[in-house]
Amino acid sequence: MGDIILQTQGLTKEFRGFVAVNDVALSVKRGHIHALIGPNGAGKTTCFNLLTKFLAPTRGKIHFNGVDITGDRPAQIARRGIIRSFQISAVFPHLTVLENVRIGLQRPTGLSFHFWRSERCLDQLNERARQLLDQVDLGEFADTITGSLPYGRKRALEIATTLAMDPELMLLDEPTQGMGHEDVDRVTQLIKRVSEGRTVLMVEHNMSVISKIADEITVLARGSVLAEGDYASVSRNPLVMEAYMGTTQGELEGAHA
Amino acid sequence: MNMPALEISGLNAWYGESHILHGVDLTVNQGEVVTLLGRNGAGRTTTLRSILGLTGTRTGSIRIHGTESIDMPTYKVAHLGVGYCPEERGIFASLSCEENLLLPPPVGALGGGMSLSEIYEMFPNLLERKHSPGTRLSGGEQQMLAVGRILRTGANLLLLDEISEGLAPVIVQALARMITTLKAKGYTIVMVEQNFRFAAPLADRFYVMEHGQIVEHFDAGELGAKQGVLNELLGV
Amino acid sequence: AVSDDVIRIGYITDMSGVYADIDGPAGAEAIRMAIEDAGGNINGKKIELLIADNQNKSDIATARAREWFDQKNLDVLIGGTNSGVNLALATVAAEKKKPFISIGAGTSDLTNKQCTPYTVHYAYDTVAMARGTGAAVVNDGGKTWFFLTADYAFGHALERDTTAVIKASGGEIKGTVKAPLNTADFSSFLLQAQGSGAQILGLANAGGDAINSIKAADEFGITKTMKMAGLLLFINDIHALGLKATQGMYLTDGWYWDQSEASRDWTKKFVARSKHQPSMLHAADYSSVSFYLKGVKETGSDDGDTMMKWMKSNKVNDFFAKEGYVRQDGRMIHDMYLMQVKTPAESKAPWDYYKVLATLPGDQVFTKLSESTCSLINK
Amino acid sequence: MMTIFGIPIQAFLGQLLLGLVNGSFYAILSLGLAVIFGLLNVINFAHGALYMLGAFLAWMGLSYFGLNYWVMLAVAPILVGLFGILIEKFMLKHLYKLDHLYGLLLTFGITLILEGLLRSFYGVSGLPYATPDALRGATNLGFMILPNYRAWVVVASVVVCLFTWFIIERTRLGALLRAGTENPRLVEAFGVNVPLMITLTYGFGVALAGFAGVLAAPVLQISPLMGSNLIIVVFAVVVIGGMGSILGAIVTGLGLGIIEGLTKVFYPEASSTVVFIIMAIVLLVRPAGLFGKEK
Amino acid sequence: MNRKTLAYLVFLILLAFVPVLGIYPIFVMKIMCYALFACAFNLLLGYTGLLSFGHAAFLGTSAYTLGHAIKVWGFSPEIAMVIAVLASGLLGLAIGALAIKRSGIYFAMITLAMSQMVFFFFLQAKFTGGEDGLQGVPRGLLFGLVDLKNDINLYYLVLFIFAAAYFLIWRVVHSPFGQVLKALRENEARTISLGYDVDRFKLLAFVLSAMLAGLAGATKTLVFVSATLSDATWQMSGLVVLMTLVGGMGTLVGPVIGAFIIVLLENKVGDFGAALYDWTGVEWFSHLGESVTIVIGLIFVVCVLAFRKGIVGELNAWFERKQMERT
Ligand SMILES: Nc1ncnc2c1ncn2[C@@H]1O[C@H](COP(=O)(O)OP(=O)(O)OP(=O)(O)O)[C@@H](O)[C@H]1O
Ligand SMILES: Nc1ncnc2c1ncn2[C@@H]1O[C@H](COP(=O)(O)OP(=O)(O)OP(=O)(O)O)[C@@H](O)[C@H]1O
Ligand SMILES: [Mg+2]
Ligand SMILES: [Mg+2]
Repeated sequence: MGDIILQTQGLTKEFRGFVAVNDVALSVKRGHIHALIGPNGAGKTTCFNLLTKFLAPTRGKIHFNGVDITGDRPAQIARRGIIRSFQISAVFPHLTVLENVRIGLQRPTGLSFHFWRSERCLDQLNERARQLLDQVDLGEFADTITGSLPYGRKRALEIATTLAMDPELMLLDEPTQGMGHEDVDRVTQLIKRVSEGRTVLMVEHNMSVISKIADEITVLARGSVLAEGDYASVSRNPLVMEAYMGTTQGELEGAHA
Repeated sequence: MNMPALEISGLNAWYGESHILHGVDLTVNQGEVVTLLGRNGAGRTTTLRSILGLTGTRTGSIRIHGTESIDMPTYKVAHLGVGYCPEERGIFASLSCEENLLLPPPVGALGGGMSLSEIYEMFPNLLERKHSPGTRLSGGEQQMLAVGRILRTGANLLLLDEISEGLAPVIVQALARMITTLKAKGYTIVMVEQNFRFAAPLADRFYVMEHGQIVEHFDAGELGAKQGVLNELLGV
Repeated sequence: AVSDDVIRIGYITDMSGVYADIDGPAGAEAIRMAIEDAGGNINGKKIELLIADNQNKSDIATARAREWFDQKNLDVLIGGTNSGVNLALATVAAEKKKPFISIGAGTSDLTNKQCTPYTVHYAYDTVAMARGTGAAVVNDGGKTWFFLTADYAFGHALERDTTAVIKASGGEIKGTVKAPLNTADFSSFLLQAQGSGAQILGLANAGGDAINSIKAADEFGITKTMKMAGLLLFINDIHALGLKATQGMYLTDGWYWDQSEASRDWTKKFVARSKHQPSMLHAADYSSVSFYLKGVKETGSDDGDTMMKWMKSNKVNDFFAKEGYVRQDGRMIHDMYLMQVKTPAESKAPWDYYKVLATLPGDQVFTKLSESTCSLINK
Repeated sequence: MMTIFGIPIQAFLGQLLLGLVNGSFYAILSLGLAVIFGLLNVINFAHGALYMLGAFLAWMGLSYFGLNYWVMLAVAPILVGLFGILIEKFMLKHLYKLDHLYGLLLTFGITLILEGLLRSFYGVSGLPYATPDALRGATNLGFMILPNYRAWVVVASVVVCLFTWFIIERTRLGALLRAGTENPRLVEAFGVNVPLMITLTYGFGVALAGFAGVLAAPVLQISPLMGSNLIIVVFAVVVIGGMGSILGAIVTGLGLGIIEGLTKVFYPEASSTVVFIIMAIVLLVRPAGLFGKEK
Repeated sequence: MNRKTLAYLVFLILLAFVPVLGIYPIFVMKIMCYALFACAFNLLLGYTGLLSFGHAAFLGTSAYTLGHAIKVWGFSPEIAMVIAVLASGLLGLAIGALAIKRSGIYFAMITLAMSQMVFFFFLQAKFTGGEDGLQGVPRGLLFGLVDLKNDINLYYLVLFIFAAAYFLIWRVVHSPFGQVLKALRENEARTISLGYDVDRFKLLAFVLSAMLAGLAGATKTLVFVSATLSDATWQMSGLVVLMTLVGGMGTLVGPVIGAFIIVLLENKVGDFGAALYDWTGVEWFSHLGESVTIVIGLIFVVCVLAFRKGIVGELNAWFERKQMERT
């Protein structure tokens, strides 16, 4: 059991009778990069929202390191070491890039309620912050206002901020979405790099990314799990091809014959 | 009547900051059935949505029956005779099945459109569930509902996003028949499809998308020839 | 001597708020009238009038007053409506040692707990209103009372004072209900009043509350079984409600435009220029300023102490007050009148609203010196 | 004679009924707010002022044009509605992209202007409005004498509320509205002129306020301040009910009217605060409000 | 940055010379009180993104508390001051705890309702004197030495309080706590996902704001030696929103300028009207003095529609544009 870091049983979410996530049993192995794929509207983001308690599950349980965290509040989940990124970029646009990361670093310091202290007392964190920024090659942007960064960079910054929490489990929602080729490759490499010593659960549409870095894949469709396994097995699973890649070799021929 | 029903050129579209479509060009002639193929996230849904101005900012040109619509408010676009069946189906939870069916006002460019009874005839399941709340319907029924309700409006340019998805083979066949009839009636249809087997026999022409651009384009006839490319673009 | 050769009169009242109708802009008009009738100047010393809206906020009023005293060296301050504001102004005037003539304030604190050597409380106060009505009505046979009281200091004071005289004159209190300020619908309270079986419904409230309760009383036919006694009503309220709803009602007033020939003449002139029917306050505005200017003329000085001395040792005799005099504690003593509202039939002309039932001698309706808690009184 | 909590049952029933009367006003007003909020996501602070405007229009109609109560009962809401449409078209419209709070602030400003204007023209002691002849007098219900007009108020408002409920829950127009609240973009994609729909909805919502105003005219003194005192209570009602269902707004409105009425009997001093106290309690046990939908 | 501090110093020195310059001190004190009130409010709206529509409750609470503490309990001004601020802080804790359960518009409505409740309490409570208000509050001796009856002494006390509070607010904004508030305002969901218990931060911000508003109320009572209901009305709550809006929310100086303008308007709108009347000859203007609410309402509408950044905000934007052009 020790090597299963996150496990869900019968996880279900209904919106006014509409079932977005349906009886999902997910189990993520420690140290893996676990990909969650599926068509638009399959329930991937909703899953993330359930895991991080941004939405309350209608039914089902969530275990993290064997502990039942179904009842926790979002902030608690985060403090347990489950940190997420968002599908639509989530940075603090009016803060500088450095400050963005520092917000992440600041929490454990316990300074956060000190309204009488000067923010200079946070400078001690700058060094670590810069390290993180270098990890995602944002070093030279440290002092620019985040809002003015190109989109790809923002996604990278988001990852850096997430790393600042030194999470045990990272949840990334479409980290490469809306990026050009070169950005995609950079971020892919980045994820690979930062996944050392952590577990990553990511939503991704871009198959090339997944095939490169995913150890384990879960396919969602219409809210329920369709298939699980490594890339090879999943991509060969006819069900998946049916629902996701759309078709299979054989039928392609059949179609025009 | 030789003017194309839909003519898109140099279309760019964004969701907030993410730039999804990078210069899409495609043309659909009157009475044609055209299929958009492509991997997940390629940008096909976004293409359909941006025709109706449902994305964020968009630039380029979209001519519907010759009318430039890039600057039109969404509801005007619909009245150029466009019917849209969204990927997520967009069934309204607070409306009963029949209310959902009757919701879209007629945009009758081609006049008429199907009658309620014709539609129930085509999808008998809906008749049984007509009083239950829209989202209480099964995925398949919701899909039928989503298609059915735009057939009523008399729109003659239909944008169908993965209508075959999650439907039982019988229904899928029904849909296939429906599309053939519609085609015969002179409807113009743009389909986004994952289910190649469903799309292949119906479509006159195919477009393939990748990373928000059209990367391939061929007629039904060339299907065999293009197979290799398709495997490489869509396949595994 | 007249300071900087100008006699400056400051007038601070509610120009736009809830009390604007009973005093407000028309009050300013009344004062201008007084100044003109005094000839615009006294022995060649110009008379100047400064006006400000207190917006019913003490801070705005006091700030303005201080500014006037400190920078425009104001000689006398006239306080319009709003008790709170007037109490605040009284302290300022006292600090600056200048006369403060309060017209529109109801609170009797001005001449009791919070009296100052420089305050003159000119027109009326809640005690007089309460006692006048209370005593007179009991004598008129209204022995059993039920109070509808506005649930704050002012309402409590009215109730307390009235209750005292009612008991004294042998009446009894059947009950009382405290209604919060700005209650929209009084019907529920009125049913309770009706249930009590008292003869008289005492309205210990003012303004909108009084108006809405009277309206509801009429609607629920309370007036069939009980008579109403308004403890602080102005003629403008009666006008707003119309005679149908108010007929037969008792109330006390310090002045009525139709009470004498002189009053009628003055009213004619006043209405002509202000396009506004005068209330007791407008008359008092005019009367008080005239009184003050008379003093300046006689003493030839607008010095604060001189004028206070003069005002406390001379009598007011005009259309507003007969033989009125300012007491040690600053209370201007003059007769008040018990009115009954006419029926629509009895009312001949517009604003012909009151029957004067009785004249209430000033030395009886106002707080007696013996009862006064004012520190200035050497008992 | 039988008694409840020490007061005779007759009186008790009477008080219940009176509570219901006030409840009817709460119901119409909170209903209007709910309808507007549903589609515009704007809390319409001006609702109280427009209610007041309705009452004033009734009075003006009578005194300037000799239009009687019944005419104005129809005309005033329409005028108020039109006024609302202007507000939406020329002001609110430009705020949808922004934080909803701006809608609140704008309507707050409009409230001040409306109150200020009417105040500078008509003063504040208020204007009387005679009960229409048809509804003069009172009926003896055995346990109380109920003025016919009060009875009419309850009937009228319940009818209007149910009518509104019917429109929204049972007609095609209502279907469009509900769909619009769920997913405006898609409804627009079907060729429905949603912006227009929004404008009209706002117009209708405030027309309800205007209607309530006319209803109130004979009961209360018509004064520029009659709205602002009421609206804050109605806000509390809305928080208690939660912006969930149309029916929710109606039920909460009536219910709180009754509760307030009873407070006037058992502890009058608190009758002005009881609603706020209930609000506090509800927030503690059910933050989303009694009928609130969002998580 | 350095130029800023310099500007502040100059401004401070100017203020210090006000009594000497013969500018009317009471008026300046009033402005400082409201400016402080607005700054306190802005800490919430501008830096936490919470619109409280009931801040008058805190102004009123401390105003009455201070009055009562001095007049009835006979405390010295400084002690009374502390008591008053704590009182409004406690009220802030109570109201805040309720209000932060909902966000956005609901938050505004709840704070409004709660403050209305507080208003009714003050209206009915014995010690406030109902509509008469608490009058003739003695200013007393500060620390038993400085006689505050002397306007000049009082002036410097108020100036000190104002400066100190302003500094505190600046400090809060530029503190680790302030950083979290900024983050919270810009992207609440993200802040939560980083493990911050945002409700606790909101609450602390609310209480701080309440206490500072309280400080303003207490000071105001010292200046005007009276506390009245108008301090606790919803109109007052609206006024402080306007001050912040006009000056520019989310800027430190904005509220100060806003307060200055609004107070000036409140006191002098009549004179403005008269002037406009002389200038334009439009009859209506001469009655402007009697319709302050209309003017305030108009400003509200204009600000919301056309002028959302407020004066300071617009200026900043203008400077930035200039910067752009230069580079
Ligand atoms: N708050 C909500 N209320 C109602 N329905 C919702 C809500 N959030 C999501 N849904 C529905 O749940 C389904 C799953 O949504 P979700 O965002 O999880 O899809 P997804 O797999 O993330 O798709 P994408 O790849 O486009 O992000 C969709 O049909 C969506 O419409
Ligand atoms: N609301 C949204 N906000 C931001 N990005 C979005 C949104 N909806 C879709 N996207 C992104 O836009 C890209 C294209 O999405 P789109 O839905 O067009 O893909 P698709 O071609 O329809 O594939 P499929 O529908 O099979 O997932 C994807 O990366 C998707 O994540
Ligand atoms: Mg998603
Ligand atoms: Mg799609």
